[in-house]
Amino acid sequence: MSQHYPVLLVIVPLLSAFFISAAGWLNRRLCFPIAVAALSVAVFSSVGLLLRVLNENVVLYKLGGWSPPWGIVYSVDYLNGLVLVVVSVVALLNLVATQRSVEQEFSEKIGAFYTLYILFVTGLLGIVVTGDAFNLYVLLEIASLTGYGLIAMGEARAPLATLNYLYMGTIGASFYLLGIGYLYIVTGSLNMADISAILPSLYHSRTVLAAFIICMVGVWLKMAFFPLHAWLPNAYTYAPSAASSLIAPLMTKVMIYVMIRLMLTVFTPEFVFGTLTLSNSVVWLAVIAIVMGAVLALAQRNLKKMLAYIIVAEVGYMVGGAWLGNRAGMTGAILHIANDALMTLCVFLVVGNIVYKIKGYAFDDLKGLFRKMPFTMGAFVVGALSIIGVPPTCGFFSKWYLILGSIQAGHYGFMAALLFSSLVNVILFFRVIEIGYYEPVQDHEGHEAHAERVAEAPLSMLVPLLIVAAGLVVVGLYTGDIVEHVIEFAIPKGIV
Amino acid sequence: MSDLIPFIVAKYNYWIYITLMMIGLYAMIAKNNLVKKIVGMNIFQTAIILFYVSIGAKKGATIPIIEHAHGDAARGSVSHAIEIAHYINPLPHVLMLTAIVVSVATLGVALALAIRVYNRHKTLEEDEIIDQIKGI
Amino acid sequence: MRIMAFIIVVLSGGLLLYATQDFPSWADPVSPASVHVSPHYLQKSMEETSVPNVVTAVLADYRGFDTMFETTVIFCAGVACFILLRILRQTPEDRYYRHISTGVTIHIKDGGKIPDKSKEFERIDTMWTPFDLVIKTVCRFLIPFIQLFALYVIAHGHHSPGGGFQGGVILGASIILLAISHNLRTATRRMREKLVGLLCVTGVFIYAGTGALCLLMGSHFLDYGALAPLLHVDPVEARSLGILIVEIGVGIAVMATMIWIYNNVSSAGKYDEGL
Amino acid sequence: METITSIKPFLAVLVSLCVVPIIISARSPNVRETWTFVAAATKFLIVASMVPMVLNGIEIVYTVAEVLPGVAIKFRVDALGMLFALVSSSLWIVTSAYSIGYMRGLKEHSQTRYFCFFALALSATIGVAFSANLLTLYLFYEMLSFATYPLVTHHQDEEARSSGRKYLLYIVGTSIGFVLPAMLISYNLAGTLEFARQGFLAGTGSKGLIGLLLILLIFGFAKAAIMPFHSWLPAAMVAPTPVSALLHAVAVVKVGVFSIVRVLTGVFGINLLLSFDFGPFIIFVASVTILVGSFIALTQDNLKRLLAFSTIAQLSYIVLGIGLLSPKGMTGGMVHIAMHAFGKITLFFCAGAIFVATGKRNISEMVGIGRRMPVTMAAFFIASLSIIGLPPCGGFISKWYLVLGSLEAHQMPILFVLLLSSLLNAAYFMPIVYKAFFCSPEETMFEKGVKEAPPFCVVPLVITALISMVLLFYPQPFFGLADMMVKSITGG
Repeated sequence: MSQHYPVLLVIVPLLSAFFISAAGWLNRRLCFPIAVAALSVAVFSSVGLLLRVLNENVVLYKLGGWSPPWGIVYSVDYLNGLVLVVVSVVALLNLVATQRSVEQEFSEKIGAFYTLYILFVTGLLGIVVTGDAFNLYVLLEIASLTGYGLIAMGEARAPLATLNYLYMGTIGASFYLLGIGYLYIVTGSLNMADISAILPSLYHSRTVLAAFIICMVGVWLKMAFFPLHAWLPNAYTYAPSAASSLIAPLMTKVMIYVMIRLMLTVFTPEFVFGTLTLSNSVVWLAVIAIVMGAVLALAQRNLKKMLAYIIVAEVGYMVGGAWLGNRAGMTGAILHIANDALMTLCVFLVVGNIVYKIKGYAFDDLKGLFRKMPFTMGAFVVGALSIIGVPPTCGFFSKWYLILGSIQAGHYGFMAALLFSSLVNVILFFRVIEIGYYEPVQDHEGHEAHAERVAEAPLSMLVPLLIVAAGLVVVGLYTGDIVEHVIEFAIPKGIV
Repeated sequence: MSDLIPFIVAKYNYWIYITLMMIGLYAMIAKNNLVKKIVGMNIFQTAIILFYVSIGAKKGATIPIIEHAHGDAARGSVSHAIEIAHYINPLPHVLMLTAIVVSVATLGVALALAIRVYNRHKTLEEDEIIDQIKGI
Repeated sequence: MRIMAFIIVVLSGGLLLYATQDFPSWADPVSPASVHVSPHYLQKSMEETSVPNVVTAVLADYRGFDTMFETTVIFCAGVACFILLRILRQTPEDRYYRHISTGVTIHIKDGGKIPDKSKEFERIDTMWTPFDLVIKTVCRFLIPFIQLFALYVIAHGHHSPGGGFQGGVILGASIILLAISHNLRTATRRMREKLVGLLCVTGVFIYAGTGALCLLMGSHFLDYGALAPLLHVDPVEARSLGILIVEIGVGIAVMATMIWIYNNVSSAGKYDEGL
Repeated sequence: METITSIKPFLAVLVSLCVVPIIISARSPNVRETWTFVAAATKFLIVASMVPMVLNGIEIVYTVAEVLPGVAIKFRVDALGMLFALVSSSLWIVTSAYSIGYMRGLKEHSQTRYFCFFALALSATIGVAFSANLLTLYLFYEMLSFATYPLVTHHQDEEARSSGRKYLLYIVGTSIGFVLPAMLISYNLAGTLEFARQGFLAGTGSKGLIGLLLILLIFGFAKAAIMPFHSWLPAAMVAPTPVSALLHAVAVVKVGVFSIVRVLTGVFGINLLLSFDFGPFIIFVASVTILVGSFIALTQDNLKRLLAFSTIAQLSYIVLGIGLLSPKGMTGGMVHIAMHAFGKITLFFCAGAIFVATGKRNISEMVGIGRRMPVTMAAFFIASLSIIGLPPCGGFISKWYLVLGSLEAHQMPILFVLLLSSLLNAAYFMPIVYKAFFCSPEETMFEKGVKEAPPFCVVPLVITALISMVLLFYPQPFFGLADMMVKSITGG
């Protein structure tokens, strides 16, 4: 069975999506258990796959039995082995945690919602696992379309935000497709490994350069890299809470993975850091992204939008780290994919719990929450500390590598930006914490209500949240192992 | 100058796709009406399809359906007889079948979203919608 | 906005033009794209899959995995349109009925209704316009032929241009034509919403399930050769049949999704008389 | 030097961490406070049980987890760390008793939260004391910052809010803005963060770079309240008095100073500082803080604020001692960690006891209080003698060694600084004591009769005052530990 892990990872959720969809028409109560079962299989196979990768370095799976480059191949190495685990675990935790809020928000269309949810996860897993550049595009579109559907189900302003997301996302995906076309026209291949084997003789071709730039712009659009971020804040803010806590941690992170995959595997580091002289400018773009993300987050008056802008800054972290062109920076970027997914999940789940109980997420709605929801807010504090970068939470360790990378690359602007954003995060989160901590609860007429009673979210929402919060610390403590046994091998030897 | 004309002629398919693509891109950014943007998006995607399909072309070749391939007798010998220059490259066509489907799917979702936006704001002009939102 | 758009267009257009200089000329038979991977398909498809139409062979077999997700994309779009637009629980509202033979309109308040099966009345909305008799008749005459052609296109995809997508779209178009020439209610009476939704799932499931069946038979996912023992043919023939099976799945899925999307978009999720 | 592996230092950190869930779930205040006591006593016993080993020259090492390749969360107990851990863990017991008296006396709200975070803060303090590398130190330093935030802002009113902001801004701002980059730059230079006897940065960087790191690290540990990063400390005095006492006289500020001492000796190394001649710079920074802090203290009327400024000045004595880079000076600085802790905590206890008994905060309202609360004010007097540096109190030893050290280092202006600051100390403490006891009956603001604070408040402050006195005659084991540390880092 273990030889089929790579495909089971994608196929089981896919097939279950069909069952869920059918169950949506026939018996709605079955939707959730099927989804949980499917994602559990996905988690199981992704972990199994990572363990196999630790022994075998690369796991290949030939779909349809055709060898590459003629057929499509799934190729799992250290890099995507790690990301697969992250994606499947985050998706499962979020699924369990948001069961109640999905019931609250979509009683009628629960089947369609879970179908889209599972298909979204399928799309992301497929993007990560594939070794074929075009297959990636198809899965990307699955993830995007389902994402549009999920986001647009939110508040009244969600459809417009989603439509803007759709325009930008379509341009991004189309750019990626065009870039792959450019590669195809000069190499004749769509298999990533095959392309990178053919490319060295073409490093100075204008087409390859253009293909690279177009692919990068496309991927940046999808990951909301400043200044291409305009779609993100509204889309994530107005999305239903179950969707935003799924999409916010995963979509941008998977796109970062795609960028790193393109840089490391398809175009190879020799081309990206050797032939091209772009890295410095891109890191400066990342600096601007971080600073602007932080500053714009400061201007927000509601929690979800603030978090959305923090994501914009975090994207800057990872892009900058990847483009520093040294081992520490790349390690930081890859580590941050995992860490940021977890901490974003943590804070968005908190928002989900708050929305479930309070029906609002503006700063004014948060008054007195420490009394009302102590455990939720405790998890929020842990998530906040991780985003700020306080040891021993995992956010500190990825920041460690990013800063180390910037020092080694002599790029002090990036270091300053990272520190600046950490400090701004302190202000951002403690502003929220202050509201929850000092100000008395107010009922809807603005009178001080009886605040002393604890009114926590239900256990099914709380337990996964607390697991995630504890996970932030545990992952932080195991950073050394993750780096030494996984990430170290995920980065090609060419990068020192 | 004498080189330029053959250069332009030899790659005319690319000029056409670039022109189309830029028309689409311009419409997506500059147009105020949401449906016009969707139209621009479709032009944009069609341009890429055109680009891919034109990659597959070969001078003097025909559609990639192997001739005289029917019946069991033909099967053994056919592999020797196939001259690849006779058939155009099938791969871009396969890819574009996918891309067309994707673009149709995106179009469907985009229109559904536009309907939702219209239901709420009773207009599809972006500036009017923004005025409404700011007014609230 | 226009100036910004212009700048972006000039920049990206410039980049594309710059890159074009290194492109091979149009229809160059020795361009890299034509010599690296694709020759294998042209030369081997017949002996490996027994499908003369190389596009079909690549689509449903060599890159069959892509195609499965392509079908899933369509399915996603269908579900997304449904979840976005469909209004499932409509508040009881006033209904209008038209007596077909006399043209008298009846207005019933507060959720009362005449049974849908009634032949004498038809339900209308406020914007009712008379059907054009010519269009109605022509379409009624045309639709069976369209459907027949669609089935041909699906079935004959191995040997001529065609396949599941094309056939499925044509099949879907026939129902959509019915909805346009008559009205949406007429079409949904033929194809109930639930049926469409389930067909949609079934179609994609046939594809993915075939792949999973190959997996269960002990081979790779979508390796149709593994189906040979089930179908009692040799592995190459099994590939050809496997392609046919998934093409049928694609056809069903595409047809159903097209109808689903049309129904939702044209009636804004209300499933009334539509356009 | 011998090294053994033992889980004891980790246990010492864990004890108060483990007690947190128990405190949260405790049904009654008595159970809760009993557990606090149990944890405090256990912690002290664990720490104390390691003293003999440390005095015999054995280092105790324990690695918790290797969080980054080559950098672990690791504890090492050496003489300096032991000195600090001993001070803070012994004072936790006393403060717990005092907290009970104070919090119950004033019927404060959210006492469970208070005891939880108090325990957390102690964990972090011991963690800092025993950390074997800069990362571990940073970890517990940050943990302490966030654990003390709810304590500082205990009252949850507007004043607490703005003080809390200031507190975080200074403490976290400097640690992220200065310490973090400095730590990474040093890691990049040396490839390790492990504290070494001669400093792990020795022989790695140019003078300019090392100087930059020095500035970043000295000012980065803003808990040491070196000017200009001192103003959080007076602001943090809004906290309940036991918090001010333990955290802002012992744990928090001492953690800052301890970190600076640790960094100067373990990261840079005495020889490196000597060879680049950075001593005068450190001395200058410390002297400015001492003098300015003392002058500001003179102008304060609020007793706790006065004590805060006095603390700012006294902390810099320790930095000054290390900055002298001479054995005697360093010994004086390290011993001052203990001496000042016992003296200052007594003063804070007194301030708190006065507040509990009479509700007065300002010095101008305390005329004649010596007659009302003679025990408290006697303790106050003893402790202020210790702070000023006069016999019969322990403060005399440290100040004496600082004087010797500055002679040894040939830094004559320092003698003047020490003299002036002692005079200033006397000038702001003695009038309080004088007015408390020696005022005419008409001037006194209190009714006749002795009325002390609750015994839970008074007993601890008497104990600490007595210890302050005993320390002059029997300064062990603190003096021995400091002496050992200095010998080991100077190679003597």
